[in-house]
Amino acid sequence: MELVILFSPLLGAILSGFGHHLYGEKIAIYSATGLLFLAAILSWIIFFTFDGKTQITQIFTFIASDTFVSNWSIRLDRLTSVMLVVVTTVSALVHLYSVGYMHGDPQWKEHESYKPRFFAYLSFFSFAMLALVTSNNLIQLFFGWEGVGVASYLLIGFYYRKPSANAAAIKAFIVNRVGDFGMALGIFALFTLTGSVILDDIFTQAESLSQRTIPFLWMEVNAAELAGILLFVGAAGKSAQLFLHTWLPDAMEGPTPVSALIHAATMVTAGVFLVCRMSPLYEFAPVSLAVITIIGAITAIFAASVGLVQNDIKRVIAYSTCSQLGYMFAAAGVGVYQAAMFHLFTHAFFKALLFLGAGSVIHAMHHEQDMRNYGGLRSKVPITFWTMMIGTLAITGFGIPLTHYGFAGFLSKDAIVESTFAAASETGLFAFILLLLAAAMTSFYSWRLIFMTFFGPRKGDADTHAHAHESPWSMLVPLVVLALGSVFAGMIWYPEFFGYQVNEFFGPSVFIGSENHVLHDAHYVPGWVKASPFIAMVIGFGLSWLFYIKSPDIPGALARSQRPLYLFLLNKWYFDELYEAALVKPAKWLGTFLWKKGDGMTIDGVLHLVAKRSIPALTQLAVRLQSGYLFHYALMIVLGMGCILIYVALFGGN
Amino acid sequence: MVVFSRNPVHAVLWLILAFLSAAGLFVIQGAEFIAMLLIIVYVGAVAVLFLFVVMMLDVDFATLKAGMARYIPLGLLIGVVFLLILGLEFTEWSSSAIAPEQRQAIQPSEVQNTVALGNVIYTEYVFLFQIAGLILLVAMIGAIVLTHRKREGVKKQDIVAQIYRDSDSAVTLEDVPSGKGLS
Amino acid sequence: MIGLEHYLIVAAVLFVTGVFGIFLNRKNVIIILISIELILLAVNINLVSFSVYLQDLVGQVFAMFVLTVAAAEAAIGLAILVCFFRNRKSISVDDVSILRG
Amino acid sequence: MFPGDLTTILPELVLASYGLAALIWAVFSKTPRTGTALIWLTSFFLVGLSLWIGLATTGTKEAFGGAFVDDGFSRFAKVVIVLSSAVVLLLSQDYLERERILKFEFPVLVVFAVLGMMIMVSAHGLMVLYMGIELQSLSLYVLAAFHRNYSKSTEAGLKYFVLGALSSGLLLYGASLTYGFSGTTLMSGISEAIANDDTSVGLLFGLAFLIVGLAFKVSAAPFHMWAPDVYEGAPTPVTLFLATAPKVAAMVLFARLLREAFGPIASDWQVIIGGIAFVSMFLGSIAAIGQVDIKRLMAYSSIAHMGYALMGIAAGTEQGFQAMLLYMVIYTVMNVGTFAFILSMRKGGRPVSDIYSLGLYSRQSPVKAFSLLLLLFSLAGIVPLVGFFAKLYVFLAVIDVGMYWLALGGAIASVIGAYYYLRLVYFMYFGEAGEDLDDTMPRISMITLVISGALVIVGVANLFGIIDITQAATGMLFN
Repeated sequence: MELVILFSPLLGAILSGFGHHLYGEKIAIYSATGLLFLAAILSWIIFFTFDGKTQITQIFTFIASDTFVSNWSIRLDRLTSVMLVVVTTVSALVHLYSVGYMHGDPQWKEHESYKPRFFAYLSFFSFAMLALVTSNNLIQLFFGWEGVGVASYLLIGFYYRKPSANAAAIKAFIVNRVGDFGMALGIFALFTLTGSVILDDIFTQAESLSQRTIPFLWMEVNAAELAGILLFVGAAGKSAQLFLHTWLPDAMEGPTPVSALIHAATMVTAGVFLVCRMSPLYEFAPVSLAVITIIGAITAIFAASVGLVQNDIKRVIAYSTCSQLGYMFAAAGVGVYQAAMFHLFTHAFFKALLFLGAGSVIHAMHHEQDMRNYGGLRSKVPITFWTMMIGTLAITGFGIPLTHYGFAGFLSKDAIVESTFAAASETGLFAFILLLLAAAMTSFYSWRLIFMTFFGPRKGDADTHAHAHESPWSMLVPLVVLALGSVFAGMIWYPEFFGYQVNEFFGPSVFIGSENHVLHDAHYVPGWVKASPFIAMVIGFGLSWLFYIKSPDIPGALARSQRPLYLFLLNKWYFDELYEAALVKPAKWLGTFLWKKGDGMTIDGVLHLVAKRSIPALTQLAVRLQSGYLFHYALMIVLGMGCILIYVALFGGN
Repeated sequence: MVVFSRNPVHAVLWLILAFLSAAGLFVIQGAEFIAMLLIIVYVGAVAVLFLFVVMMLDVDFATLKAGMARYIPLGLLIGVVFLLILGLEFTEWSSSAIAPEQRQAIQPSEVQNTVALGNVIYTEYVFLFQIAGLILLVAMIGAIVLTHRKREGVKKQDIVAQIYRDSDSAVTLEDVPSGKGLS
Repeated sequence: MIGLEHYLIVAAVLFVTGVFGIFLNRKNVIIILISIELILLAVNINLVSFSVYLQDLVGQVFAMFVLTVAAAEAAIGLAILVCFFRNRKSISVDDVSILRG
Repeated sequence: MFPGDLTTILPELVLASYGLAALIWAVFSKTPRTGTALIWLTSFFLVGLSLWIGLATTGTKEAFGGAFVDDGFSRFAKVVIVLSSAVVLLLSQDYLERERILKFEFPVLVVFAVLGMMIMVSAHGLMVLYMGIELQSLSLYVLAAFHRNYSKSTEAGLKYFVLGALSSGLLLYGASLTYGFSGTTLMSGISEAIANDDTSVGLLFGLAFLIVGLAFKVSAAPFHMWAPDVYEGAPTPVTLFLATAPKVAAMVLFARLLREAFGPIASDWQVIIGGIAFVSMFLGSIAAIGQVDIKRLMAYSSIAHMGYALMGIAAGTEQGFQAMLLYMVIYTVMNVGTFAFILSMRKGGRPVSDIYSLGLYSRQSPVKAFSLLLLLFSLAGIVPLVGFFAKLYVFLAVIDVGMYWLALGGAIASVIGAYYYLRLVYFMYFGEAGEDLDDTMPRISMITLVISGALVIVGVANLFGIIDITQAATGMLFN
């Protein structure tokens, strides 16, 4: 059954990508979609019937040299089964949605065939993602990891006639490569330390690793910490955490279904999945966990604050994604991997719903994406409106405080907030405060989106509004299905993911250290803590209502009176601009560098510096050296030889 | 002098002198065969080849004025460093203690140098000898490929064509109509 | 008495001179070819000296092959040079610089 | 005389005889298309020869007093060299004919170069090593200048010759010092002499000179300067030839010399080789970014790749050498495939090689563009193509011996290097549409391109099954 799930998307990709010449576009598209639905149904069956024991299915041997064995195999445990459901369900619905959405895309001319290609990419992406989540060793995981990277490159750059889409695709790819580099180093480190890349082998040695130190760069570091941090760099790249987040908002240049699939529900959660998967390692690496918590919390608040002022409907949701991922990392960081997985699970429903809903709005408005040109769309697209409402209620965490009745996000987000409080450590408290603030902001920008889009007077081009229309059924069905999930997913599975059944449910797939009681403590936090996210949500809602319904001139006035702050947020904390300034005025380089360092942005700065300044300069130098003159070449040889001679004369001969 | 001469002809002559001196050194050391070879091959063939090409290329030497002075300091610096390194080494050469045991072809005392060399070349080192032959062949092919040109319009004797020439193809009979001639 | 080291130093000087000829010379490719011959000569002196020092013929055999190859190399080098001259009408080293970057 | 010795060198003898016979036949034949016929004949002969070498013999045999050795390591390299040369010959035919430089000397020179390489990989003494290198190099000098009426080609030949001769001189000087130290030219003897007593500075100098000479042959930085110019100037088939078989031969020779002759002082050369590898990887990756000529770009690319392969040697372990062999095989496959495409780049009948002419090639010919994309991704080392595994193995090897700085540098360089391959892909898929390339790709190139494109992805399954073979091959060297 797992095999069918894993390979049916691949089959779909092949059928759609290569076969459409043979039997036409329609069949190609429907076969890909049908195969994914098959995978989704089977995944749900596995999810319900899974007995909690880890099963490993061998497929074939990849590489086997004496020291290094790597099989392609499927590891099926609870984490995998959850991810299978998330990936295949969202992917299947996105496929269905794309049938309607991609129809008559204005980027292409009448006769051009682009749909099969799109579906092939989508299916290929799903396959890579499934390979990632089912992997039993780090090499296969890395394969899936790179596979989703390639697929997302193709999908983001799908509108390849748009230069901005190309730039975004390349940016995503490069930034991800940086993360992957860390990831690869992490895998190497684990392989060197444990002599294996198979997960179980690593897990059994995890404890002993925490007692070893290895030299890294110029210092001695704890082995488990090193591996943990390096892997987290990879996770942060893929999950768009701070410093490596810059690609995610730009990636919205891709078609909207892509955003829903990749940037909401699947690829970006791979990082969270990795951290949960490696929980036996992280449990022995407290510093890494602290780093994860801090980065996660900062990302949550950073992205939420930027989301407050964005005007592009998709960018709002993109920053929201970034922020929600920060929540998940924060939860994993305090050692409650279950809560992270819970939020991952519910988030998949409502974030995909929001993206697809936004896509539906964009579709209705003839590819207008600026919310300032929306308004009053409630009556034009009623189904979209209601489903979006549900999604918003879910993401803002609407429910009845102190009970377990509420929308999906209510349960999972509260679980995270409570866990951070229960962690009772400095980092936990830090995360708790930031996450509460972020919850208020989440509520604010989510409602802002709803109010600006569906309420108030119609703004922008009147003609566009006149032609606005509800989307076809193939786009609405996924919305409705996801809306159901957004309402009920939290309530139905609360006991399993976070409640009294949590330990039986996850079984051995998540490892909890013997001193880690956070999960237990989280259920006994004071009442005000449990209620606080709800209160934050209400405050955010109230402000939003005040700003955008009651007296719509407040935002403008506020933006004028608090102009620096407004611009700061609008320009995403000036990430790009500061950097540009550093380029234009190299004299200010040092100052900016220090400033960035103060702000903890050194990584980003250095990266850009390397990519944009020093490499071209070095290239110039190398090209200049290649002067074309024989004597320069000979001189080079002689100089090189001189260096070696001096070396052997001084240090040679032991 | 070899290197610094402006006129390549002079440079070649200096080269010949260097080779002759080296040959002298070889004779002093008792390696007569190599010495003779050096004189015959280098002075007799290679140097002449160089001279020949120098003459043939007919370069306008006036344009080849040296522009070396600028680089001499740098060159000297490197040269001194190199010589120091090498000199440091060679003021006292030390061979491995087991070097004498490892010799593959011990110089026999009873026969002459040339005879001894001939003995090993055609026995132990025949493989290398054959490769050397191939290298020379490649050099020959290379030189021909690169420089040989078939000149158009040069009259050559083509023996096969002459032999196979027969009366049918050589002589054609034409009826010449009166008053018109052959065009 | 002339010892091994003296021969080696002569060879080293010749060798360095030859290397010099290649990169100090800016004007004439023929000089470069001649410099290469000098380097090979230095090698030969080395080999023969060692051969005599060790009372072993291998060095002389080696020297002989080096000599052969040097002759072949000279022939090829000059052939390439002639070709180059036909195309470019010059043998100045400065002109051997179309290919660069 | 030495009947046993002669059977050991039988493949070389057969090839030499074939070369001579072919030469005589071609000189006296009257048919106008001698060159074409000879190319086909020669490549079939080479394919047969490689099969024979690969299948017929096993075990280790020495000949000529230990100066020549026929073992698994050399046989593996020979099969790769001979086979790739055969493919190169087949690919060349169309290009040479169009450029009107298809003379019968071309295949003959290739045959002699291949012979030189076979001798190189079997060399077990400094003299054989030198003669092999020279036989190969002299043929290659001539081939580089083969387009003799084209000034770039002759300039390439001249540069290659001058610098090559210089490096041979350095190599020889090193050989003479080594001989002076150990009293023998046999690798086994040298290592015995080293193991027997303390190393002298003279021997270390000899080692340094030998390394420089060989580093030149594999075009590792900073002895690489000839490569870009020669690659660009030489006729494209020759560039392809230069980029594949001689690299394999020199690399294998390098490994054998360092291991078998200088094994006892491994700690000395490991650092030097590691340094050279480091510089090569970075220089190759960085300088390639500035290139607009695809042949030049491939030159820098090969410099970088030699850096990675040298990493395997720098590790100095069996695993490292195995990784190096594997790397060279994968490198050869990828390069042959890529050049099969470059060979057929033409506009209006003239060969072109600037990368802008690739603009939107994917529209014109999706299958070929996709194959090329796979090859380029593989060259960049992107998962899950075989190029990634090649790198993975060398990285593992150096990590295993604790040279973390080298692995780290390699990883960084590969990230930088990915950029210019991606740029090529960018031009193919999103670039400015210009004048289309001529659609005259000969079938043989097309097949080679598509097959090698498929290989880099299919090969992932178990890397063509060559891991075991390379392991067996290097095992022989280490016992």
